[in-house]
Amino acid sequence: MADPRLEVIGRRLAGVKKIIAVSSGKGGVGKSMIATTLALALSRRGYRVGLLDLDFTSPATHVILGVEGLQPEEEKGIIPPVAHGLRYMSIVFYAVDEPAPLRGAAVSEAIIELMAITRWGELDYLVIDMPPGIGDATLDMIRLTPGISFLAVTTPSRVAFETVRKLLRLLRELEVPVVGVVENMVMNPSSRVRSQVEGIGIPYLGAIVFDPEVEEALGDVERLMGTRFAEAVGRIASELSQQIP
Amino acid sequence: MADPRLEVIGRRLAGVKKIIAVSSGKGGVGKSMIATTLALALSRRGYRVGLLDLDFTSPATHVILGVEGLQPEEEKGIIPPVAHGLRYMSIVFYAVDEPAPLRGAAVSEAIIELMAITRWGELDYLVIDMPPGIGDATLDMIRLTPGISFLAVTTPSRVAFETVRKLLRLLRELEVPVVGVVENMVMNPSSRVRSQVEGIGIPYLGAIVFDPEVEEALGDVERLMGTRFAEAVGRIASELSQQIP
Amino acid sequence: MHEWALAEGVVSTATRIAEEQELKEITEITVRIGELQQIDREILEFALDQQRTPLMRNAKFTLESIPAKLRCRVCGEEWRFSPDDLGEEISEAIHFVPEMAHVYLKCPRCGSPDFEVVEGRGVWLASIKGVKDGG
Amino acid sequence: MHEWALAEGVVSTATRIAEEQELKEITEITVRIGELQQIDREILEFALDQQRTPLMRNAKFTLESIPAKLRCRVCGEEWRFSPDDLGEEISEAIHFVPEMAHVYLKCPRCGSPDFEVVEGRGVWLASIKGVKDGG
Ligand SMILES: Nc1ncnc2c1ncn2[C@@H]1O[C@H](COP(=O)(O)OP(=O)(O)O)[C@@H](O)[C@H]1O
Ligand SMILES: Nc1ncnc2c1ncn2[C@@H]1O[C@H](COP(=O)(O)OP(=O)(O)O)[C@@H](O)[C@H]1O
Ligand SMILES: [Mg+2]
Ligand SMILES: [Mg+2]
Ligand SMILES: [Mg+2]
Ligand SMILES: [Mg+2]
Ligand code: NI
Ligand code: NI
Ligand SMILES: [Zn+2]
Ligand SMILES: [Zn+2]
Repeated sequence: MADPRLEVIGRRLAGVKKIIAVSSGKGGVGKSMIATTLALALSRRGYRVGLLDLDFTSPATHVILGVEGLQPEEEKGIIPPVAHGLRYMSIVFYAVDEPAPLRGAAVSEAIIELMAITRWGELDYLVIDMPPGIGDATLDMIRLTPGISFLAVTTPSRVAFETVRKLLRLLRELEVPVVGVVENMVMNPSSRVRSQVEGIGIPYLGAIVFDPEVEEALGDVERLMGTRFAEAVGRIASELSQQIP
Repeated sequence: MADPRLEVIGRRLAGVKKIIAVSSGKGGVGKSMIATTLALALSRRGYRVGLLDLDFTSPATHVILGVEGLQPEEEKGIIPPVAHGLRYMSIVFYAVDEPAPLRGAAVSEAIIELMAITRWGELDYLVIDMPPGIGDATLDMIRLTPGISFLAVTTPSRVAFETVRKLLRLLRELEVPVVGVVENMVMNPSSRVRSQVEGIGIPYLGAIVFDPEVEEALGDVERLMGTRFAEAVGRIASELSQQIP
Repeated sequence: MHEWALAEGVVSTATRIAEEQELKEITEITVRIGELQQIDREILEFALDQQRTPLMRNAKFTLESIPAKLRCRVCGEEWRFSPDDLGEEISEAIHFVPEMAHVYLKCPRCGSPDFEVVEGRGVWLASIKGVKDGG
Repeated sequence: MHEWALAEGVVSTATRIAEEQELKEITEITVRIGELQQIDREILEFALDQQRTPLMRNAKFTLESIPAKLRCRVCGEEWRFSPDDLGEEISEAIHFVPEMAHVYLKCPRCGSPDFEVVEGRGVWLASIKGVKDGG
């Protein structure tokens, strides 16, 4: 018995130039905020951008984007709806706001299903908001999307950076490209994380300040894009888009 | 074929009066900090306390406790080593500081194994530091430990509270007791979370301020227990221990 | 009609396997359809037919339905999935992402969402028959 | 000697099943040992023997070893686990928590830690034989 889904995932992503998985060993470091804002920032720089929320047990990008009532179109697969200029895909289209008690095996199946049926079309960037940790979602994306690269998010905290260091080590061993590390929620600037990141030979993409306005801007994209947070993410977007023009 | 491990888990926990799983739909809300500090606070109030770190892909309690070189003893199973007065069990005893790329199914197996072989002995409290989300670890602990109750951690953020609300809904549907909700990292006091929690009929155990000293106290238990953070957690410990004397 | 996307997978998997086995013609393709996903058989057949490659020009598509069997991890109960009493939206959700079963279905005995799909998930290429190259 | 804890599980599972089947005596208990866990057979046998209940006073314990077969999810490679070249600490880790295999072992072909343990994990109660109550 062969699983026909595995055969078409590559084809679904054939029109996507660059896949960036926003990831961290740790939860709560700002992956969802950064993934969403990065996607928006790239889109506003004229690129065609998709945003895929793969954090099935605690999806957050729909809250950040403030979207409701969106549904994919069904046409030879499913076509992601457009939200604030992004081709957007999230499990909330199906789980609505019910709890999603999914074991890893179910997460894995659901990811494969979505990757097999979603037609992204032509994109310059597909930004993926990953769940925390190194589990089914991370291992599946590495396995199923050979062109993927990772953007790792940490905070200045030692507990956060420790887990990110482990993620980076794993990615290096597997020869998965890492576009760089972002240090988020910085309150007291320090070069500790930067020097550790550079010490292991990975680009440090910048620090993002802790910005109390972020909370108020949840669900309001215009307001979000006016924050200092978005400004900092925008600089990272510019840098990334120079790497891959 | 029968799995002999499932038969003894109940017996391993027979001497434990109360099991508290510190949990959240979300990562980075302070589960590990609160679980560790709560365990220490209960211990200093004279209770016999165990601490079990079940966040296998990003364990953090050993960093918070500042323990190194500990190993369980092997005697008719494994006996957790004592760390700062706590009977302490973590996957880092086996994974050391290597990345642990575990799918959910492997997490589940490892949890069952640890629960089957760890001899906790007599405890007043077993505090469990859970991984984020509603996945294998949460479902297994609900399934395998009928006496478990949950303490849910949120931050004031809407993205955090949304995922906690889903966790609470699931626990209610499954009739799993919830000792209450803790609101962590509060910067601007507000009653929004409190009233929502009380609105769904769950005890609000209190707010913990965002305390910049926490980061400096990582790995230094004496210093940690002197912070405002620990003071707030101590009040929650006192309240909980009145519920279950 | 997202069945098209799954059919596409079946056709390209069959093609790859035929090449590996050096078949010059595929005569039969057997597809197993798990009932959890509530695939529309006719649409799937249509999609398969439309996507035939020259190699499978005359192939017969045989579709087998596999009932969805679920087993509770908490209490051990086994039961069959029946889509009858689900609303339109829930049916749709499970149709696209069968794991949404864990969001909307519960064990009929103990109420847990912690069950396994023992059988009857997904669309599978069960087997192909064909004529060997040079044979 | 954490084998004691696993043996305890075997003995109490056998007891439960014997009660369910209304056996008045257990004559044989067959235990399957996955080699991934590197269980010490003699210690396990000793632990089983020490924990005999009256119901299994004369039971024979049959221990079967199952080689550990691993399969890579990335490249499909299948291989056998061999503990030979692992250090003491790594062996110990896998002995207590077999999933530590994903931390320390890699696919010999592609280097991935993303493999399945197809066979040979854990200690299982394979079967019991006995004499029926009133039989
Ligand atoms: N730079 C920042 N300044 C202030 N708050 C932030 C910042 N980055 C993230 N947050 C907040 O932190 C919390 C966690 O962010 P989130 O993106 O959900 O993390 P993750 O996806 O890693 O779990 C959210 O409440 C979010 O609004
Ligand atoms: N009340 C607090 N004040 C300041 N920092 C905190 C507080 N609670 C937690 N932290 C910090 O927040 C980060 C996440 O905490 P952690 O306990 O690891 O969260 P989780 O276990 O939920 O992922 C850590 O860097 C921790 O030191
Ligand atoms: Mg997130
Ligand atoms: Mg934690
Ligand atoms: Mg439809
Ligand atoms: Mg030993
Ligand atoms: Ni369809
Ligand atoms: Ni042992
Ligand atoms: Zn059940
Ligand atoms: Zn491999």
